[in-house]
Amino acid sequence: MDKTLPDVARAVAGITDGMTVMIGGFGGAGSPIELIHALIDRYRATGHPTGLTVINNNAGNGHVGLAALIEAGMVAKLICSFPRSADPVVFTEMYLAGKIALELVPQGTLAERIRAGGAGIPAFYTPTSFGTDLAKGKPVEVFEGRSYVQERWLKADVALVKAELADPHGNLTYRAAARNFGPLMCMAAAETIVQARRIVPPGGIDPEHVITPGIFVQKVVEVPNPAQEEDLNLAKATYPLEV
Amino acid sequence: MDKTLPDVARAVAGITDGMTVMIGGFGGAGSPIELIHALIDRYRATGHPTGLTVINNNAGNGHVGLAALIEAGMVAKLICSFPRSADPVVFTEMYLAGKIALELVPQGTLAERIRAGGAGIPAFYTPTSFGTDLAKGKPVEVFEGRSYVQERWLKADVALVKAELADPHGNLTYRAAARNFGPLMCMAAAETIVQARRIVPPGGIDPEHVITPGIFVQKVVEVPNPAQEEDLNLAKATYPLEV
Amino acid sequence: MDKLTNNQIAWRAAQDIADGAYVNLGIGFPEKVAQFQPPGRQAIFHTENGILNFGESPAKGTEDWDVINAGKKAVTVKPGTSFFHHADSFAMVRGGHLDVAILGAYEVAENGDLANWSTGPKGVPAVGGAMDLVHGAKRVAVITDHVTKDGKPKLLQRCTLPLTGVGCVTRVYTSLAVIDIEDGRFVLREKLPSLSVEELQAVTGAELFIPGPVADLICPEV
Amino acid sequence: MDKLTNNQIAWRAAQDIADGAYVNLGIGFPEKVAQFQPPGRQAIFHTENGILNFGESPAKGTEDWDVINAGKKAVTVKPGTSFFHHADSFAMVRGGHLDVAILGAYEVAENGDLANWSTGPKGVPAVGGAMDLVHGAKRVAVITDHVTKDGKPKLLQRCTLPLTGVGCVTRVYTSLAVIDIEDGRFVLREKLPSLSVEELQAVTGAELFIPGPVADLICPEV
Repeated sequence: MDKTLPDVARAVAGITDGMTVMIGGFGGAGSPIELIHALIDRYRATGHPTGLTVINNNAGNGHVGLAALIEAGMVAKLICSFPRSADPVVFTEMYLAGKIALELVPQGTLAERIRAGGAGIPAFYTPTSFGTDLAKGKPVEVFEGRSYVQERWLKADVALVKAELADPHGNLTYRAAARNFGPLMCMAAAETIVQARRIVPPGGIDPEHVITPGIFVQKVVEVPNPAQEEDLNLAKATYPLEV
Repeated sequence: MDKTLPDVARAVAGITDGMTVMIGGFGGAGSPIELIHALIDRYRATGHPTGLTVINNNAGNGHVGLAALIEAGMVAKLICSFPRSADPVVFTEMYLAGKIALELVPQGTLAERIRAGGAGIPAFYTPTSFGTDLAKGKPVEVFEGRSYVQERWLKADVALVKAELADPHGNLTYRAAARNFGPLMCMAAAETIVQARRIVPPGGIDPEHVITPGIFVQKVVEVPNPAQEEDLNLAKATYPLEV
Repeated sequence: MDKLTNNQIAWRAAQDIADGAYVNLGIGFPEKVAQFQPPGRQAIFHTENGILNFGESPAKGTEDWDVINAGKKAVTVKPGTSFFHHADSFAMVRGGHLDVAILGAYEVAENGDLANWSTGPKGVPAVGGAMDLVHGAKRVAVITDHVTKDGKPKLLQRCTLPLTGVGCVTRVYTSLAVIDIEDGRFVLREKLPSLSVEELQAVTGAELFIPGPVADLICPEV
Repeated sequence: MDKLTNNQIAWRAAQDIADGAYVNLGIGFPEKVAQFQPPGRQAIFHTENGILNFGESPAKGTEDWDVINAGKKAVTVKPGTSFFHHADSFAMVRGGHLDVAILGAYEVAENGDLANWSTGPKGVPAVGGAMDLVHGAKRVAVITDHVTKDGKPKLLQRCTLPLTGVGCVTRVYTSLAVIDIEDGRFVLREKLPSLSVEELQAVTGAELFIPGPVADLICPEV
């Protein structure tokens, strides 16, 4: 059982045009920058993948990571809760120009829909968004005197997730609030690709401390010094990075 | 913020007749024996609480813990997935004599209904039990060509849970597969009462290793050397324990 | 017209938070409430991106960008902090485990409706966790200027902007008053002493009911 | 009539488990399958009470009763083991993350229906995780004696006992044969060499189809 791969380029090599890709992170925390950049590299070299549907909480910040993926023209549709950031110019301009579609989902519903996708729950009811524009067209049902909106699961072809530790089985830990959507997206994608700061041998993670059990992970690549989106943006970096 | 109490008697003092009580554990692993026995002590002293609805995966084993609670006549109804054990005589006799009601729920549905209760999800759809006797009377809906059964959330007035470490905020860890239903039941009860092997100061549990955040816990009591149901049964113990 | 500063509105809202309460503060202005916890009371703050019981902002230059709040600002870890994923975080929200959520508002209506996520079809819409919070927390309060920048009422009979939630707000802390929402009506509880009820009514878009005494809304300089 | 032992049936089922497969074994007889993993292949065993990648039974007297399988038997921890709660565990099951579930059966029908949890209204019913497993795992196989203790077929046109799941079983390993379920029919793949097709058909409650070659079912003494 060895799910490790030698580099990020090989990790993302199977992502093809039109796929739905979940990308972990809340703002910069947990954003798998190196996996995203590897995907951009491939697009610049081959013209693929393109026409992606991306699921992330946000829409990128500045000109690195998810924002750079969008800026490269690879994303046809974004499913997110909050497409604003300190510097949201990339998404904003493309959205207002009609070059990218947006499905806006309340954050808790987004999280629960992804979990539902991973847990085999095709639909569930939530009070969230009842009576609002975001519930339009969705079935409503009353339980115990209160109205709830029916929401559907979200699944993906691929998830790109940033972890702290990984072992060859794909067992993962995360770092602080970089955990956010990672454990959910690992569950909901047909293929979960993880960049971990460190790969340890089996047994290197205490079974009590595993956050994502390996069954939810297909590929693991070590990225020892991952970039943090906030640091790149403070340095006004754009991708491809100037060197 | 100090949720600790000095002893198990005080911890269970607020449980009254007719309440719904979730009890953690899968067989003996995670069974909060001392909290259950404290409840039996109160019943023997005062005649209360009685007429309880208990939610547990099983129906007790031998004549200690949950089995002793049932044997004392305190439980009117049991909601569980598997009321069999090495020595299920207590439940079996009372059930066949019509002295206790049973709602049988598939194990994964039981877990998900409890999580739903804790997560504010009044209903969800699952493929589990479709076309079987356990789906009778439940709404069925087709999603993406497959049939699913609608299941409702489960909530409780009180949860009794066994943890490994706790801090005064109610942050918890568990021990191995004794975790099982504990984290879910903590979420789904109006009042969660925890017996922990050790209470540590705030900060004594690494924030990365907290399994149940304190927001889900109301009362914590230290039980330094908790009994294990299997050991009691190997010793053919009955409760009240001979001393 | 006298009015409270944003700090004073936040201070007033903080006075209603009980010791040991679990609290979520909306991003931006509501975050200020955390600074004004009364002495001897300790609220536990939740941020929907997966931290419970976080601490104050770190000194500039010492930020850990994996320890942030929902507004993506750096916060700190304290004894008793826990980390968790987004589904668990919104289980806390949706499951009714938070005692209070304090949010900003574009508009609040006398029926408790709140509009705080969209100013209409122009621009990029963004909702974040607001729609979850308004139907999740046991008590949903709003802090806001009493009127818009151009002087129009923000407290209305019905919201005109897209709703965040239906009938969810129970108390509004404004720059002029503290108003409860009960049975579909604005009930005046406190107002600036320098302000008459008539003056307050003139800048409020729905009728103010006064079933009991109206206390003076007096806040320290903070 | 020759027949395989339970160990041999378990051995045969184990041969179809790929290296790296995630596998759940039902309590009781199916647990034996774990003993017969072919050399060079390593399956990862899941137990629904919250352990992934558990190891063999510990020596008697060294049991840790917090490290048990779904049958409440003590197991062990290995490098790469993880613990998780029941909702996560059944997310693995229901979410289609298990490659194989191998279960026992009272009856299996040619339409893939399985009955393995209730022998009728008498006694105490118990279902456990079986109903989740049959609709969750990518492949659901059954291991069973070909006939009941009093010689009646367990493979039937339609189940007579309460169902565990509808149309869920795709392969049955019996004491006499290996039979796939395809398009609502029993398809014979392997049979004991000492047994004629007619003899096998005589103890099977529905028609056996033979669209291709039938291999000899030969198992070592295990």
